[in-house]
Amino acid sequence: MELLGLYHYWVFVVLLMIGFYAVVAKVNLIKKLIGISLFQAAVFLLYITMGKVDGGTAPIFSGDGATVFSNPLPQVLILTAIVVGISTTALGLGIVVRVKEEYGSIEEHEIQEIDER
Amino acid sequence: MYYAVTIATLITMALALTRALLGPTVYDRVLAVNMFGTKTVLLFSVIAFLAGRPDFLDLALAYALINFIGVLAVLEFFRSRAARRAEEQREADQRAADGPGAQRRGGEPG
Amino acid sequence: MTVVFGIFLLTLLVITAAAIVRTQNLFVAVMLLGIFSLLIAVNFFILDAADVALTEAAVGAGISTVLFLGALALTSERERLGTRHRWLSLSVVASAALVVLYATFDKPRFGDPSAPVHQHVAPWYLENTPAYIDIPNVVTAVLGSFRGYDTLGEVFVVFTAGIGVLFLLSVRRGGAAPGGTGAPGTPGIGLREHVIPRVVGRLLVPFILLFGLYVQFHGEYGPGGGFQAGALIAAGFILYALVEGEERTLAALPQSWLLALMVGGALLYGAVGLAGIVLGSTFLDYSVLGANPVSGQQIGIILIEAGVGMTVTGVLLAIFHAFASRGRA
Amino acid sequence: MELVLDLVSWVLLSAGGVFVLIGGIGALRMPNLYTRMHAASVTDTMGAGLVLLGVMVQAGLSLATIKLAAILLFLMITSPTASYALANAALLAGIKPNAGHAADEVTEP
Repeated sequence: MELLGLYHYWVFVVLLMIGFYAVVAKVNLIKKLIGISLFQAAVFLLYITMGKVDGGTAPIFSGDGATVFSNPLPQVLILTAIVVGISTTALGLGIVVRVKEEYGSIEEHEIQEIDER
Repeated sequence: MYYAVTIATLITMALALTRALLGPTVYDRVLAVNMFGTKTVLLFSVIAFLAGRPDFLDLALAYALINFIGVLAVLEFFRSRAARRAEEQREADQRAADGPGAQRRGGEPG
Repeated sequence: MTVVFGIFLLTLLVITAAAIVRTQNLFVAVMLLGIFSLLIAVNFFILDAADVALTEAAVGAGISTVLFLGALALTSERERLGTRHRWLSLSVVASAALVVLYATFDKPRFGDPSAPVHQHVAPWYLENTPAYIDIPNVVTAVLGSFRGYDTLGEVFVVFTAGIGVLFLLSVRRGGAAPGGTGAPGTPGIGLREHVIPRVVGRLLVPFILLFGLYVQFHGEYGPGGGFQAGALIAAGFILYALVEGEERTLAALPQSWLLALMVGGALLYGAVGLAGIVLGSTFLDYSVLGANPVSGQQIGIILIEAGVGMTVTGVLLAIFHAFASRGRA
Repeated sequence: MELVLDLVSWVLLSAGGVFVLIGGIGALRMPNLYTRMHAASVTDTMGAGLVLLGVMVQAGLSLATIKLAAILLFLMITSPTASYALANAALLAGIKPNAGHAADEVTEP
């Protein structure tokens, strides 16, 4: 049970590393952006996991006398980060679209070859 | 009883995910994504009651309303791709008709 | 029992993520990313983060798939070169993973109420929200008032990203004006010939917009607020654009209005902050806005949430139109 | 009365759960796209309808019931439309309903 308490963190590590691997190993620029999205999602998951309290409920008061609430602060940070994340991903996609128009490719190595010519 | 429904929904989600991973055609994957979306609506509604917070049904309502957009976006993607390919084909035919002097320049790869 | 559900869903999440990275077909990767978003939203909900789950729902189901597909339509659907330096990358990733894994053993157990993160300011927020602001949703209270300065920064990041996309994608391409007439064989987006989706889509749009407004103004009492509402309203307009074509959508909500929404929302937020100074308090202190400090706080939160909603709607729709009009230029 | 309501919702929920599960198995096991689509639409209409009705009976007359009814209504409108749109797209792309396993290379972009 003690180790099961760490399962959420391990999932965070695995997701983080899957995203990291996509960013460093994949050549395609859109795949790299997808990797960044996964990386982001892993960090979101870590924050929300840390905010959870045993037997707690969402930090929204209702009339039914619940007294234990999960931590609202990580939720605030992640809520804004999700919208910021999609905006910055869109910016990245915009850059990729422009790269495709200028170079005719979105594969990193081909772009480097064209640059070296 | 909510637990039984939740477990059934979770198993169905896993099955839908398997279908999405197996394919074999892209339409199977789109089907699986759509199915996954409706299962998420069910899961949200049941868990809201399981946790004793029925005011959180807003989440299920949000998914019920906008899950549809994904499928339409895919449909639009297929439609515009077909239109684009037809256009490219037409241009290629045009160039072929113009004669061998007008070679196809750096076309769309893959 | 809920913990077991959570563990099951997290396992599915890892499988999905691995499949996303493995596939060479970017279209399939985007579809799987949709499933990933649904799964992570359910996880957030199980971890008591209803507001975050609603945000992920609005963004993941409504916006993210559409944007990625728009980018794929403009670039390519396949990875051609796949992976380079596989073993080098794997060893770097594995060593990083070992370091982070080692760190997890010092983390407090999942759900531990005595974890350090629950000792600092969070209990203060939970205890004092009823006295200072008196709204049921503590997340909105922290977002709008206690940490309003952070949120102002986030709104400006969203705003800047939107401006960046507009700069990048409204550059003229090969002499042709973007969004111009285009080639005759490639019409703009719109599923006009599909009657059933068109009718159903048009039927849904008003409900989505109404629900968006509900989320906007109910954010003090339940899950919701400006960020979620902005994404939902943008999703509603995107649905309209998908079924009726982009021109009709731009006729309903012109580009100039979108820019006005983007700028106006950010300015409204800043103006509420400055109003605090003008009325004799500090920046973003809403207590002086109303007859008494509590109602002042509530007025301030409603105003800044409206600003957030305006900016997010404007930015997400402007980004969507930038990608869509690039497709037919 | 309480017992009757519980019993009704119990029956509805378990029937809904069974339909959801059957649809899920069908979506995995059926031989080609159109039959899989058929199985999946069972979960969207019958399964979801019964489960939501069961939860509605539990909720009684409250705001939650109205929200559940709205969810049910939107699901009933959107998921058949989505199935139709998908089937239409697949048919136009040249997947024959009797083709058995469609080859990957033909249809994956």
